[in-house]
Amino acid sequence: MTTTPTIPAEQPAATRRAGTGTTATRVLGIAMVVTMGWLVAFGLGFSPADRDQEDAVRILYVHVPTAWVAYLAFIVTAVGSAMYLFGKKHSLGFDRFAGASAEIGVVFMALTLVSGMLWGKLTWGVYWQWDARLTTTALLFVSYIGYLAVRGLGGSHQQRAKRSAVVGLLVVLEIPLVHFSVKMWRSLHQDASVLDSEGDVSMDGLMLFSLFVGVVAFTLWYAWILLHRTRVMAMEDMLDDHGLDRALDARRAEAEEQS
Amino acid sequence: MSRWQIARLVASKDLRIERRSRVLMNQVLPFAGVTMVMFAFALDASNVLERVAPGLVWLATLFSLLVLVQRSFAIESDDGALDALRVAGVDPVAIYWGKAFALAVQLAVLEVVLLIAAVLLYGADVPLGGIVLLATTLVTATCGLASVGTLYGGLTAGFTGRETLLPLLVLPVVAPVLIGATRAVESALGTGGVALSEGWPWIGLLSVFAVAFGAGGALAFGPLIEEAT
Amino acid sequence: MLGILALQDAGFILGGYAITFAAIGTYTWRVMSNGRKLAEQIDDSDKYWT
Amino acid sequence: MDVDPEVPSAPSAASDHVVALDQAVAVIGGFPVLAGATLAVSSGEIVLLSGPNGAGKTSILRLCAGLLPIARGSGSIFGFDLATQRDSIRPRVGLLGHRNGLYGDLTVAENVAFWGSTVGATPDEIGAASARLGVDGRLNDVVVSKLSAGQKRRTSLACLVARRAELWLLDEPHAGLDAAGRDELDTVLRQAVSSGATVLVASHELERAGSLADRVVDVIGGQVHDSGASS
Repeated sequence: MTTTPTIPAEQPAATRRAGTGTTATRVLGIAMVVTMGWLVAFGLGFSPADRDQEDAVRILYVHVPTAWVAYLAFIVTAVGSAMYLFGKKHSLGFDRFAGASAEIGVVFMALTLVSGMLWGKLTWGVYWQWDARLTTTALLFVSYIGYLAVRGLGGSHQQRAKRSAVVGLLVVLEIPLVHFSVKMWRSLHQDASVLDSEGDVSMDGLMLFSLFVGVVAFTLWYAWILLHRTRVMAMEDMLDDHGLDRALDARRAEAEEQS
Repeated sequence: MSRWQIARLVASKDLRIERRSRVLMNQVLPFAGVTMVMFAFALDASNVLERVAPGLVWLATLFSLLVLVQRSFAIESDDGALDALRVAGVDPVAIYWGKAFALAVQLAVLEVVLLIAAVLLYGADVPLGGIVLLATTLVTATCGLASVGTLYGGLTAGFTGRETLLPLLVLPVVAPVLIGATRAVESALGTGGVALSEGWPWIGLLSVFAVAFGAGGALAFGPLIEEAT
Repeated sequence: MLGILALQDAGFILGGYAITFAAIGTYTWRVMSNGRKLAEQIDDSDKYWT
Repeated sequence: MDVDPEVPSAPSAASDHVVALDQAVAVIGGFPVLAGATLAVSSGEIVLLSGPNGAGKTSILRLCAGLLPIARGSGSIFGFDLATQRDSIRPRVGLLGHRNGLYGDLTVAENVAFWGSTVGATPDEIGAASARLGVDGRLNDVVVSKLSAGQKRRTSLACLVARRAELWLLDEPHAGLDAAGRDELDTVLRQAVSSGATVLVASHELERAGSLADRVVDVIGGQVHDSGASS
């Protein structure tokens, strides 16, 4: 908001660059599509079935990477929040980065919950178990929906940035506390679990490789969409400023009429 | 004026307002009591009730916490007092501590009443040895709840839609308190044959929670009320 | 035996993959189309990534 | 987590003016309530902001109190920058807004004592402030929610007197006051000015506040063009 943005009418719309892509994002995007293809090929095709879990293990090749990316996204949100808050310039770029990352994290966390429930039905026989990791994930999911709601409260860009940066850091504080408490709670109630094992599998060879491909593929997608989403957010903020310019002109014209 | 004196000033102001208006006594306590009775209707079997009584006490406390936090900040935003506090440059850390302390006192009163109600309504009994654990749980859990409540109350104060945003923000955060306090009270009352010694590790969790959010809240409260429009 | 199990689970496994890819596909589409729409309204000089 | 890089002791701009706004823009919910306000108020002045409803008088006062962020342009109070040094500005500023900022369940005496104590006023000073606005004695122990609008306004003013501000920002201070109250208010303001304070009053009652003010500034369409600022 500090620099005066140019009025949109300066450049004819036809000559403007379309979309938010650059060479870097295109390279990222191609790499992402290729690894996604690999993931499907290895996850559903080449990798063998597990001895205990049989084919259900294949869900883990998407479940584990989405969970990893969701937590990565939330940590990036916290880092972006801290960079905004403690940076000398209070740069809105970091705020948008944090916001975009949280939004993607929420999408991934929803997917983690869904694929986790499908896997649980096959492995444990029930969709939902009060497993420490699942429960923590569910609570964090709600918390970050709250974070996105705080972003939507209104006010100036700087107000939004400061408020959500503080909340972004507080919610990260919640991750270890929630995880630890749920874990401690479950450890006292072993009898309630359907299976004795936590469902961990010992992976080797092709299975491990498939999982690795999944992690790479989804991390690439995360990085790629994060760049795009941040740019879209930047444009949303710019259009807000343009709107303010128009409103300022209208307000000034109103003063001319009256005086 | 030192930070402590201002915090005391704010706390005594909040408590005096409560003594005059009796919102806790006349509205929140009856609300919590009705919640407890409703739980009894929903879980219509005395052995189940006895088993889950500690959890119900803390659930009723959490719902009442939301009401108390709304009230605590309605006092400030009704006539623009929060603006006046900001203009007067009153130390936000002191405001936070003062309001959190006043909230904690009210919560503690509520919890004691609810615990007694649980013992009477659901027929739980208190072994003598459990009283120390019970009191410690009450103190640590209350500190944690008051810290989180005041923090998010300040964040949402003055916004339209705060009634719905507050529960969304507060409830997931206080889940560890619900878990920890419920388990600790279970072992203090010996519910379901849980040993007394199993309760103490939870006190550790509750303390860490209270310290983490007490400190984080004191730091975050200033920037948050600063950016309220 | 193994084959039957795999068949029974196929719905879950393929469903899990399908939901995941559908969701990230939808999100991608929304972000990209939003970006195209907004990019038309903003000068290139304001786009810091150009 | 206190993010404002505060330099509490040193004013950023060397300015003789108590209030110095330069093309200040403020926005609420996307609407520019201030579309470029330029204003300069010297120490010891009483300046009246006049203009129709919705012109932006209240917003100027809230901007000077540091309640409304400055979106574009610049502004300083006592030489402290409004964007970055709000913490240094606030202890010196007192605002009487549309709302009184009182606690309805506390008595008059308790309210004045609370607001006075937050800035370290002594009980004597607090008592004197109540007496100054005529809300002592019988009214002292009445709960504020039972007062009339004018009595609330007087109580709020007493809180302001107890706060000993250096810059008084008053939004329609005469509203709700009876003739005696208006006279008392004028006296209080003149006394405050003679003891070194500066006063900014927003009002559309020109004949009432105009006699009090050294200078009248017109606010139109969110804009102020203060001739005193250019000199």
